[in-house]
Amino acid sequence: MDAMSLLDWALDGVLAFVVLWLAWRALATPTLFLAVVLFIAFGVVLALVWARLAAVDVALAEVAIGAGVTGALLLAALVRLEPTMARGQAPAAEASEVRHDD
Amino acid sequence: MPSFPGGMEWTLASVFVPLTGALLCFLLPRRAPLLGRLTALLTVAAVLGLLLTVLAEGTQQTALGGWPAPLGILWRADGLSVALMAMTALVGLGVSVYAHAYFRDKHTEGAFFWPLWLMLWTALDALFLSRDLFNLYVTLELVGFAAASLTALDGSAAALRGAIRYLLISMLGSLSYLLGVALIYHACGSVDIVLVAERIGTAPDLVVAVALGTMTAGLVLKTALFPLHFWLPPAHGSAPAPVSAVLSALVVKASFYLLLRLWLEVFDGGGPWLAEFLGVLGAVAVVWGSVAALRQARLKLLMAYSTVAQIGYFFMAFPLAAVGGGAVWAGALYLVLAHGLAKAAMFLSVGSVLRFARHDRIDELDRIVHRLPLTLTAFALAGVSIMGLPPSGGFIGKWLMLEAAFRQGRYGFVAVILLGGVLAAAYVFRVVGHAFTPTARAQRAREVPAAMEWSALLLALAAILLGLLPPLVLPLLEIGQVAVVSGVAAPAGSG
Amino acid sequence: MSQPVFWALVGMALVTLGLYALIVHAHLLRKVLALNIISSGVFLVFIGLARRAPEAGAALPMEPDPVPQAMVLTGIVVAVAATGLALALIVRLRAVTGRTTLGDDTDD
Amino acid sequence: MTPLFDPQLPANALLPLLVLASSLVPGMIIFFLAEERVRLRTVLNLGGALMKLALVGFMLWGSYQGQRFEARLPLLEGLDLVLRVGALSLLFLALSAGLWFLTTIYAIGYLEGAPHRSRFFGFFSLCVTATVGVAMSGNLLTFVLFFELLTLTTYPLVVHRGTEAARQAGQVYLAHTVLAGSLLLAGTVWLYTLTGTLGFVPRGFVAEVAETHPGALRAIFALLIAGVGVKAALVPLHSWLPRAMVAPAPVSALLHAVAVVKAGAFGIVLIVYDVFGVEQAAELGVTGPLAAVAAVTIIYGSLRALFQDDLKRRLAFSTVSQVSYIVLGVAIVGPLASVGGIVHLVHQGLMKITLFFCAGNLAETLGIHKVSEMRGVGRRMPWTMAAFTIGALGMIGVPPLAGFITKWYLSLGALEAGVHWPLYVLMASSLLNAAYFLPILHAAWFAEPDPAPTHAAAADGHAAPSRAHAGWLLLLPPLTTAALSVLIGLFASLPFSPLEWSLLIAEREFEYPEARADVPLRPGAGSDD
Repeated sequence: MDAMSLLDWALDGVLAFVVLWLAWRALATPTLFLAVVLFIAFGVVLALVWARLAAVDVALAEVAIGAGVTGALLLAALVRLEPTMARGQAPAAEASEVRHDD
Repeated sequence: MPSFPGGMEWTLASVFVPLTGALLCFLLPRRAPLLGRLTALLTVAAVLGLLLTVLAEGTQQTALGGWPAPLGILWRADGLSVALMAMTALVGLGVSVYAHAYFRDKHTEGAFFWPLWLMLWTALDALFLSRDLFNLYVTLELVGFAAASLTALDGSAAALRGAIRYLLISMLGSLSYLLGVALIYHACGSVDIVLVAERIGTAPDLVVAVALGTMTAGLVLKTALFPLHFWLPPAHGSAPAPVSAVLSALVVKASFYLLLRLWLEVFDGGGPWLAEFLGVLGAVAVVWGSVAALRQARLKLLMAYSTVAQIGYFFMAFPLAAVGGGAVWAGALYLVLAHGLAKAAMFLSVGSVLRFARHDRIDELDRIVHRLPLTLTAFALAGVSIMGLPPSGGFIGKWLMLEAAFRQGRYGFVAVILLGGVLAAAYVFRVVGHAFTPTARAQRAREVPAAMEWSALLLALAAILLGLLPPLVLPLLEIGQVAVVSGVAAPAGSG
Repeated sequence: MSQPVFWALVGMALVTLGLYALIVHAHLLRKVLALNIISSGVFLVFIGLARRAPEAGAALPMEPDPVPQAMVLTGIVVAVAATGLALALIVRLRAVTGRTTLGDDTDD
Repeated sequence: MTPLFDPQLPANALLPLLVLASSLVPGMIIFFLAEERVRLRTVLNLGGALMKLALVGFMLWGSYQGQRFEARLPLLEGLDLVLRVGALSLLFLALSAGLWFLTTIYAIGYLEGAPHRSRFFGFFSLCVTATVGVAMSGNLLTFVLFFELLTLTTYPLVVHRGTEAARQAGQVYLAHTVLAGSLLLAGTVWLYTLTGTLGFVPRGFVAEVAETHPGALRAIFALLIAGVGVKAALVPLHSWLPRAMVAPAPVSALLHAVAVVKAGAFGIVLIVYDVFGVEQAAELGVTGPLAAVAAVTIIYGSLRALFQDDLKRRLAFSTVSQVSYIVLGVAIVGPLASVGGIVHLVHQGLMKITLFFCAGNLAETLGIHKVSEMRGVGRRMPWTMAAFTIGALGMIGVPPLAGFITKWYLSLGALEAGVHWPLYVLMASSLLNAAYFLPILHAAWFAEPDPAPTHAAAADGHAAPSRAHAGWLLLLPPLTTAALSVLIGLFASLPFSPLEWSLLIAEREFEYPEARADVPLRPGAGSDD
């Protein structure tokens, strides 16, 4: 009983740590592209959490919609928003309000 | 056996008619103006039917799909719901008539306007009818989406900024609310308002307190109570006139309505401390919003800040009602209804002025009084209600709140309520005064369709007429109210 | 600490993280990410807390409650719709103004 | 006299509403009339005014028969909107209905050919509707409603000319009246929370709470008086009135004699008599300060009038001074002083409107706006100046004109109440009145005209050929009001005269107990029931 419970806790702990770390990195990483990729990863790991919490439907939905569709939308938007930095760019460009001419 | 069509049919119609209309307008954009107005008329008829049924028979319940809660959706139309739906219907009818003329030469915008607006109407009616915390979340989000899309309608940079800011804020507010729902479900095992209300007494205090906090914070953010109002003026000030009217008159009311429901029916009057806090914020909002309105150079922004100020009045009811009970809520609701009608009329009038003069700078209104008399009349009449002068809906609301403030010896609130009226008069008459004087150089003017002028005027008249109808409206508001707040102890530091 | 409370706290942590990011980041895409993380946090609170207390202490300690799962499913759909709408507006703003931030001033 | 308003008879609800409608309905129609439909507009205006006069006459007659006139509309729980016709209402109603009729005639002449007349006459009618509403208010709530309505409907008249000066005068007017309105509202709500009723009754309705909440009642009194005192132009709340002189002459007449200032003074009378009850007010110690304010206003207004060269401004300050006679009469607690105050509602209205009509005529026909330009105008416009002279002499208080009656009763009242200072105030004021009116009269009648008359062709009645018609429309009203100021002075003791009516009101307010029945209220006459 205790061992199982300990294993449970370990699993929960690792999952929680990964989820939080991914979320933090997705929000803090300097490049937007990387941020979106991390966010998709966050969605996938979150789906594991749902499965762990016996919410299988939610897990499937999270993979398909939360990570999949949202990720695709974010990437598509990123291409239109920051054509130059869709792939690894100087971090400063994000925060600065350079006026693009188009 | 109730007669056909009875409460259930009217209830369903008041949501599914605008929904169907929205879909049809989406599919047939070229027919949208006609379909839209037709839908508006039918929706008004449905709401009227529901109103009369509720007046005659009391609260109406409708279970969707035949399942009981929590899986099925239970709609309940009581007096409060129906009053807000009726206000929405009146404003909706006016806006629909107005929009037809307004978008006549802007076909692209018009094609987007109709489905979005009818969607918004659907979501509002569904929100007013829902009694299930999670369904309320969904309808709240729908209202937010439709409102944000409408704000962005004219595609200008200002409109897009306003729309994005509003959307982000709206989502944040809804999520905060949803967090509260999660906590309540945990504590009570249900999201049905009636069941939750029964069980919340035995729930852990901490969970309930956190739920109250997050839900109130989210809804307050969406209602734009000072100091969380920063998103409102850009959104309401940059949208097309009919959209501004809808945003100010209806959309902020939806979240306020929800908050009121929660406080009245779930949290049993909330916490005295929180009520006090909201009341003080409301008082600050009244003064700050009015002063900000006075300082605006543009008419639409003036109107938007006026909305910020008026929202303050609604929140001043929270601490007053903790002692004063039902009469205070009645006063606040009266203000909500009157503000809806009056502010819609004002934004529509401002839209006519914009169309006429191509600008809305207050100092250059150039004798609007002779050239757009009906529009200025609408503006001034609606202004009477905003100022709270008799006879108008705004007066009744202020009277009830003033009465409570005096009875409780809260002279600070008395002063704010009165000062708000004086400041409102100052900004309304600043506009009216400039409408009499000519500007240095004559301005080119564009014709304003009669439908635009008259729809605004009729809404303004409705706001005035509301002031003569308390014997009809006040009993309506009480229908279905299980218990008006009474059990809450007086806040400690009153005065 | 029981498992539901643990996950609820993780959810709250996500909410806090997202709220912080929403406020400090100017870039709109980042704000959308932040909101998505907030909503994930809220869902986690919802599902984490919604399960019956684990006094049985078995390998499958709690029976899943279908109601919050259905709600979170709906919530995920709502969130993706919101994300889509927000992104569409942001792309429009970028096309009109060349900016991907809201700027400081409220007026134009 | 027969008892007014037999409570046994059912109340007639239709007439008060008709009185309102007789100006409301024509007003609303006029708004939608095209500018050039002069004839229809005139018919509506005069028809409405005549109709109102007839209705008021009918109610006067009905009241003598014991009929009650009362209309109710439920509003809030325990609070109705009430229109009720009492003795005091009738006095004010008759005054405003009569003067409205004359002012309408005058305005039609004055504004002939001017722009935006439909708007003007529309608001003109609404303004009178609000005034008669004030007159017929059966409770404080109704009073507040019509009082605010009066503010709103006079604003467009003040800014009517659309100039920057007019706009600013309008803002000043509003700043004063709206602020006052909120004080009035505050006092009203506060009073309601204490007493649970707002219905006007002779001798007031605050007696029950007077012992428990004297402080609150004093504050309420101050709020209410400040609220109506702005319109009554009590110093220091008076400064809007001289600035509002930018409005056209008929508006000035309306502001000073028919509607706004009068409604303010009427409000003070109502608050003292029918809300607090004058004796109760005296017990609370609030009549003394009120009397002081009135005295200061009387002297201050007269002093300021002395130094105005602009004729209309001089008249405006004169109004500030004269209206406070009413307040003074009310605040000296005593039946005779009350009679003087109440009767001055009518007297001041008639005399002041005469003066404003004449000032308008001088401005319109000769282009004269200043006192210093009035040398010799008596010869060029003898009729106008004759009317002006009567008005001015009446203001000074020369017997047997109306103003004399007022001052006589005020003086008797002060003596009856055992105070002497009002006599000095009255004397000083009369001297000042003489000082600012007599030079005008002297210049107009006895001075040589200026060598270069501004408009040589202009003279009474047949000014410029195009304005001949308007000339008579402008002349008739001041002559009528001047004649009336003479007649009501001469025949003050006849039944139905304003004085007799005021005696009736004062009797009901003070309600002498049997023991004091020997004290005759009418000087030189016993009680004649």
